[in-house]
Amino acid sequence: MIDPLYLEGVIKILFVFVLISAALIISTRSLASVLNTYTVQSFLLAAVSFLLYLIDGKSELLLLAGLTLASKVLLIPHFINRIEEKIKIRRDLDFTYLEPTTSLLLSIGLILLSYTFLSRVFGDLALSRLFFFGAVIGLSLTLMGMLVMFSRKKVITKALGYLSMENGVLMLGIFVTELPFILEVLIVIDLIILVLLTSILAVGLDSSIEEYRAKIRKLQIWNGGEAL
Amino acid sequence: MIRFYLLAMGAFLALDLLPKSHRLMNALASGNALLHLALTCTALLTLDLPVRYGPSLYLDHLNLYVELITVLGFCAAAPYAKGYTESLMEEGELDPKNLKLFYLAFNLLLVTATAALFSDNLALFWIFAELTTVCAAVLVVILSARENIDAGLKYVFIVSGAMLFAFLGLIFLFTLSARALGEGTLSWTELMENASSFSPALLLASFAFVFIGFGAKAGIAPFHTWLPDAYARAPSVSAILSGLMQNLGIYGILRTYALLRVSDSAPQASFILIAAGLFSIALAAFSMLQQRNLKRLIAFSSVEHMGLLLIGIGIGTPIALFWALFYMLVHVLVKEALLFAAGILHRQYGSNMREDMRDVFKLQPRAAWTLILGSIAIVGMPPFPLFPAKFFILLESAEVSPYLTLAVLLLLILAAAAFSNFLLKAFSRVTEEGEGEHGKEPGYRKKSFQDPYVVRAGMRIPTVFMLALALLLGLWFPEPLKVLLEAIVLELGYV
Amino acid sequence: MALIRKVKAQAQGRKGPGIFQAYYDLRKLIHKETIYSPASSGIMRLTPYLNLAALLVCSLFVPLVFVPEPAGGFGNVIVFLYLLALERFFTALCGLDAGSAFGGMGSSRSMSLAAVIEPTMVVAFAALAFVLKSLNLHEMFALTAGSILPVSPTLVLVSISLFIILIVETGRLPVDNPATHLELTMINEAMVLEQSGKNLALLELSHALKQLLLMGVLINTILPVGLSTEADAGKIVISALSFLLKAGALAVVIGLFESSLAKMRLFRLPAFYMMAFFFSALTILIEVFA
Amino acid sequence: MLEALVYGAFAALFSGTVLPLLYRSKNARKASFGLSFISSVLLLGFAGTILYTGKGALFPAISFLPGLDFTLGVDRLSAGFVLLIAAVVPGVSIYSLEYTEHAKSEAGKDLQAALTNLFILAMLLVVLAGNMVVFLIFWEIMSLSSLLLVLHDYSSEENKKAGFFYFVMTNLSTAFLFLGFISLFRLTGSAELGQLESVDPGALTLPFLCLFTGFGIKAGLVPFHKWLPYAHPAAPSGVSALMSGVMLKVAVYGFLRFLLAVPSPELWWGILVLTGGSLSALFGVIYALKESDIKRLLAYSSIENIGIIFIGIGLYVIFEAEGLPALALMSLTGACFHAFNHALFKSLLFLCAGSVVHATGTRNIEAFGGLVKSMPVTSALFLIGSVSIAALPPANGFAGELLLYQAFFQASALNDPLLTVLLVIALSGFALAGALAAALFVKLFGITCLALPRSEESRLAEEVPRPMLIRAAVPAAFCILAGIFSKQLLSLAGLDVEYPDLLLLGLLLGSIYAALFLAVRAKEDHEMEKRPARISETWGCGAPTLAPSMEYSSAGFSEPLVMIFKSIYRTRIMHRPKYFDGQESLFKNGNVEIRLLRFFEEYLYIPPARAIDSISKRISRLQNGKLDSYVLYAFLAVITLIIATGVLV
Repeated sequence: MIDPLYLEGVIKILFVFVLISAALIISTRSLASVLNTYTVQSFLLAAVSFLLYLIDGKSELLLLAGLTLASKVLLIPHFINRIEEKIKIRRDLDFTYLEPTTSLLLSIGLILLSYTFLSRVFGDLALSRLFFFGAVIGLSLTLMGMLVMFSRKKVITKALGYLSMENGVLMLGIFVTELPFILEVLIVIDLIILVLLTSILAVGLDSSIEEYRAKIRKLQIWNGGEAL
Repeated sequence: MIRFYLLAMGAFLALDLLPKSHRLMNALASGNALLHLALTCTALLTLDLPVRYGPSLYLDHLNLYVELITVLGFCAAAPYAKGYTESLMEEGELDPKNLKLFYLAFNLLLVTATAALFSDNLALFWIFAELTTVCAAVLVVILSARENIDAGLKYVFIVSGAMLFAFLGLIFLFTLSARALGEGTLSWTELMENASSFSPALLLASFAFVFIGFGAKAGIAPFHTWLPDAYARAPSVSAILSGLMQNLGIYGILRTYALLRVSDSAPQASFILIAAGLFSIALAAFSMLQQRNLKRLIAFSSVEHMGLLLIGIGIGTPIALFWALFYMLVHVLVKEALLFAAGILHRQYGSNMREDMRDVFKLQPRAAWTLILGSIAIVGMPPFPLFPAKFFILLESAEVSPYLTLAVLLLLILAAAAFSNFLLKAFSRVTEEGEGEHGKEPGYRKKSFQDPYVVRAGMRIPTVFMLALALLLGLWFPEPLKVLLEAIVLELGYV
Repeated sequence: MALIRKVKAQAQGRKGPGIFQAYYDLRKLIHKETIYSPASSGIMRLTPYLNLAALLVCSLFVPLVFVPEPAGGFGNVIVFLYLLALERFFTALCGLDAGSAFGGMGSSRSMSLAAVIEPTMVVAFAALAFVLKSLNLHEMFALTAGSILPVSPTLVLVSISLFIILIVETGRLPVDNPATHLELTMINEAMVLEQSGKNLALLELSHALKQLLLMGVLINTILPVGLSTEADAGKIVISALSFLLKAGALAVVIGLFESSLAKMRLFRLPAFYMMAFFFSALTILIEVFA
Repeated sequence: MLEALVYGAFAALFSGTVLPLLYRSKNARKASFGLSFISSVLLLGFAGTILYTGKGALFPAISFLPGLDFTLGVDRLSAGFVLLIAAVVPGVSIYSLEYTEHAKSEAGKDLQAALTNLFILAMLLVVLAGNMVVFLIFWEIMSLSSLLLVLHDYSSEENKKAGFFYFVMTNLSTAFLFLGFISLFRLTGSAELGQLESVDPGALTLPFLCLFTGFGIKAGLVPFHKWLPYAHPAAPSGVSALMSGVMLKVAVYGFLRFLLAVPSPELWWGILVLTGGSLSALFGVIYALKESDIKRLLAYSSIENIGIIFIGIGLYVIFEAEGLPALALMSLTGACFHAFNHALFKSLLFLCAGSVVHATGTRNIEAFGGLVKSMPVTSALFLIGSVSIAALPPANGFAGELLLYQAFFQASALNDPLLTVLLVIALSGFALAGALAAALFVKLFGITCLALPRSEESRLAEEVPRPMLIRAAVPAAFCILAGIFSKQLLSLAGLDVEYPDLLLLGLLLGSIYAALFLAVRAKEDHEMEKRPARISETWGCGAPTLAPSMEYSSAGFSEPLVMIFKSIYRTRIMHRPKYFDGQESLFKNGNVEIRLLRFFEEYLYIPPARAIDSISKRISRLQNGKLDSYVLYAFLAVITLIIATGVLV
């Protein structure tokens, strides 16, 4: 059995990495690297939940770690890869409204904001430092994901932004309270569906109508299937 | 229980995959809608509400009422859809192969909406709401033309993005309940029972987040931006159906606000609601003035009405709530009539733009009059029932501040002016004899506008029916409805 | 008015027509034939009678020789004013009727001037009503009757404005020149230009009557001495005589006033009226503040 | 019994509304107008008895909305206005019978017939409304139906403008009424209009202001009058008669209804109303003088008369506040009576104008002339109308103003000097307006009917068909009668005010007139054999014949007054040069026009409209179709919401 304090230290380090990954998603230009960063982020998340499981042996956390690993580290990135191959985009160069540097500055602001906000809101909730910190990271991660959504042009990148938002939500979930596992599953399902949909649409958006019809015909079965 | 329902529906949908003929598919769709209608009515009549079945199925007056509204919308939309999609396919705008997908999504939307409404568990509600978003998006992109996809993307991104915040709100709620009860829960009923013991601060925060999510679903400014594009670019039917989903958002907000009423943070919450409502009304009213596109106009007007609904909820007096609920129903009726008529005009002229409309009274007199009467109704003029609803909501709003009332009134004038302006400009264009060929306008490249587009009965009847129903409600307020609404008001803990 | 002409003539160093010239004119006119213009219409025929009728009714309102008990709303100031308005209205109409440019011009001008003088008149009579605390000319003058001097100093002010009104209403210099037939200057004459024969006679008559009535009001206001209140033969004779005297005096005054002035430009007149307005307003102010 | 009459009227009007829509035929239209005629007769009986007995009635309430009943009630005031409606309607309905047939399309005709009935019904119900909500409902329906009638010829550009403008203005007024009624509702806690005794006057300020604005807009009070001169020419003549004859009065009714419910009105209310009234009286008539479009001119004169009515109301409030009930009653009576009379003669005039326009095909006064020969009956009726609107005794226009004058003249009874001075100023304004109105109608009648035709149309004009004559004869008769029997009418209505007997006056006038006429005629007769009355040309300074172009034109007629009031008629010189080249160096041609500066529009209506327009442009630019910006908005909203929550917590 490892010393929890030590683990907490590790977790804190992971937090920092999570933030860095978010910053990378905001700023890097190459789609592939964005995707990889996202994968790393999800992996970090999984790791965090695993460590938490080590601290207080709640089986949900372990399951969660597994789920995250399965869905976000393996399935979704793989799928998006395929999409990226379909549509020949490698880079997402142009930013709207915000240049990377400014958006990085802004994201620092976001972290501060979510800190103050949560500290006001959780005033009488007495979370431990670690957990509170986690919540803050989660919220700011969500906001940063949104920032990605509007500052990047390509739909794929937006989708990734959305995904990282969702990571943030999950993180908050982990740290604020232990959600029933079913919730996690649900949100992940939802996630997968949305990713599918958006990416299909993305494919459609940058391909002429005709071939798009062909594509969507391939995909429509999924669509119905997934939604069930 | 809800699982059984889902199973049944799953079977139904599987069935839906089989048929080949359009007629059969449509029959299935309308059958489904009617089935739901029947179920709802029987539930309303027979059960002594509220009741719970199993862990997660919860029936009370409120969700049955909302379900009733939604299903009404579907029942009207189903026959309309037939005629509309047919003409779409004639035009070659809709790929016949997508037809099945269309109906799949149609039924699926209904099912998910129902499931969302009746699930007692907030999380389930949330996920099903998400699924409705997905289905609606599929309906929007059904033409798989570029701008449809664009609209669909906006819809998905904005709404789901906001919905994530709603999920944050749920997490907060869960935490609260965990703190209060030791064992966390997300079931409406349990939350309602001991909402009083929650910490107001966190409750308010969760409300704010939930509000973001469902506000986006309901098309509250500034999350409304998906709405006009979806309305304007999607085929009318899809517009209608995605419009119906707005009530889902309102429903969520209503319930969450009901949670807050017992705690100390009610005033802040109602402040948020009223502010958002006023903002929506203002934004919508101002942007309506510039619209040359009929469907966009209608879209903005539903943003405006959502704003008014929010105010009605936010005031927090029983009367206001009562009329706000009534408002929900009537708004759906009138709005559908308007959209139906707009769809007919779109078939006629191949465009929603005001410039392309010409000789409306000669070509589509019925649609024209439906539009006129519908606009009269939608701007809240008697004898249509939006008028008393408006009056009483404003009456209660004077409680908050007369200036609020004045502001709303003036903004409503703008909206009314926008409608009248549009109709005047669109309908008064008459071609005298000997006026030259109008080859330029896109509307006439599609059809020579001398010959009227034959409106199928399936499209005409629902249009007239909705309007007639609205008018009837304006002239006579049925007693059962009154009882139902009062029951809802009581259930939500308004006294 | 004959007297006025006389006085003017005297003042201008001529030997004017005899006092009764006006009556000679009337007799002559009555014996002349009537000529209508083809352009004209029933208005042309209707007006003279109507005017005279209106003014005869008016004359019941103004006590010249004695004050009867007010009955049936007779003597109501407003009715009085509006009867005059009626007369003016129809005169203006028949000015337009013949379709000659003169008539049009005349009626246009007179209506405009009337419009401008109207507030003055009303306020002046309102002032009377204020001072004498009644709406009824008879009651008013029943109040003033008998006293040598005006019962209230403010009445002097009122009578100044009344005097101006008299000038304006009867179309005398400097507002209008009754003797002229030069289109630039004439107002009243222009309107009756197309009238002839008996109709003209009637119009002239009503014109003179109007003048008489206004003079009566003025006189009764400024020096009501000798005005008797009950219908008793002796008194009536006295007051009649006194009235004749006073009227004569007033006529002389008017004559002198006229001949001492040149005709004003049309658009300088409002200023002239403002004077009258000022006086009557002043009266009311004094009445109110005192 | 009485109720039966009213219900009969409702039934008639309602069936008159639906009939033409169900059976689209000429007979149906005929029937519907016949029905409205019948209803008006019924109403006459009803209102007459109520007025006479003075016993109000409250009809059984129908449960209508949760927490609100549908109640109708009637008392003396409303009965008076019902009488007003019933007096105007017969003329209009017979008139429209003919007039409607000139509409473009069949559907248009049916619609006109139906809407006219609906319009009347709505006005009737507004007057009878028992509580605020019912009032508002029918108020809106009234506005709506009149709007659709204004838009009967929707293809013409100016009608569209007029309709839009009217719609916006009427919505504005409704909005203010909403606010006013809502605040009243808050104060009293009930929708009834009657119960204000318990409320302290201070709290009534907001309702008063709102209602004054709202009703003022609807009644066309300066400076909210601008919609009248647009809407009236656009509507069919029968409808314009209804609008300016009755609808404006309905607004007056609403205002009175409120004022009478107030136990002790405040002084400054009265002053405000009085000022508004005087202003509209003056501006209305002054603008009318300049106008050469006959219907627009009439619209302006409606503004003037509304002004007079509001002067009366203002006087009422002032005297009431100063505790002089007798005078208050007198001025109130004056106001109501003038409203009644104005309804009569204005509808008469509008109908005459309608037939003149119908006969000549133009609305421009300058083109008329000499109609007295081509259409004698119409001109005679027109003359009656003009006489009574110029307030000449013994016609009815005079009767109402007489009361107001009396009230003014007795202002000395007030013990507040400044107030008296104010009244004197108002009085002079009132008098000026009256005289100007007289001038105006000398001009209108003289130019329209007298002298030589100024255009081919008016030379070829011929008398309109009989129905259109009968209809106008009805209000004409009412005008004379209401004037002559004014004292009797008032005493019948149970209002005993100091008032001269115009009947006597009229009789006297008539008899003297007859006497004179006979005398002269007799004299002429025994001269006849000697010299017949000769017909000869007008003296045209020796010109052989008199050309119409030599006649005095309407513009020329009002010239002196324009000169006198030139400070009010501001003119502006518009200079629009055109050039051959972009550098504007080679002057090609251009036009310079001097047009009347429309004061109120340019300083009161246009600026806010512009502002709103630019704002809305700016806002609708936000919806730029880019997903990024949409998400950005959402993002910002989220941030603000988070901050807000943080602050609120």
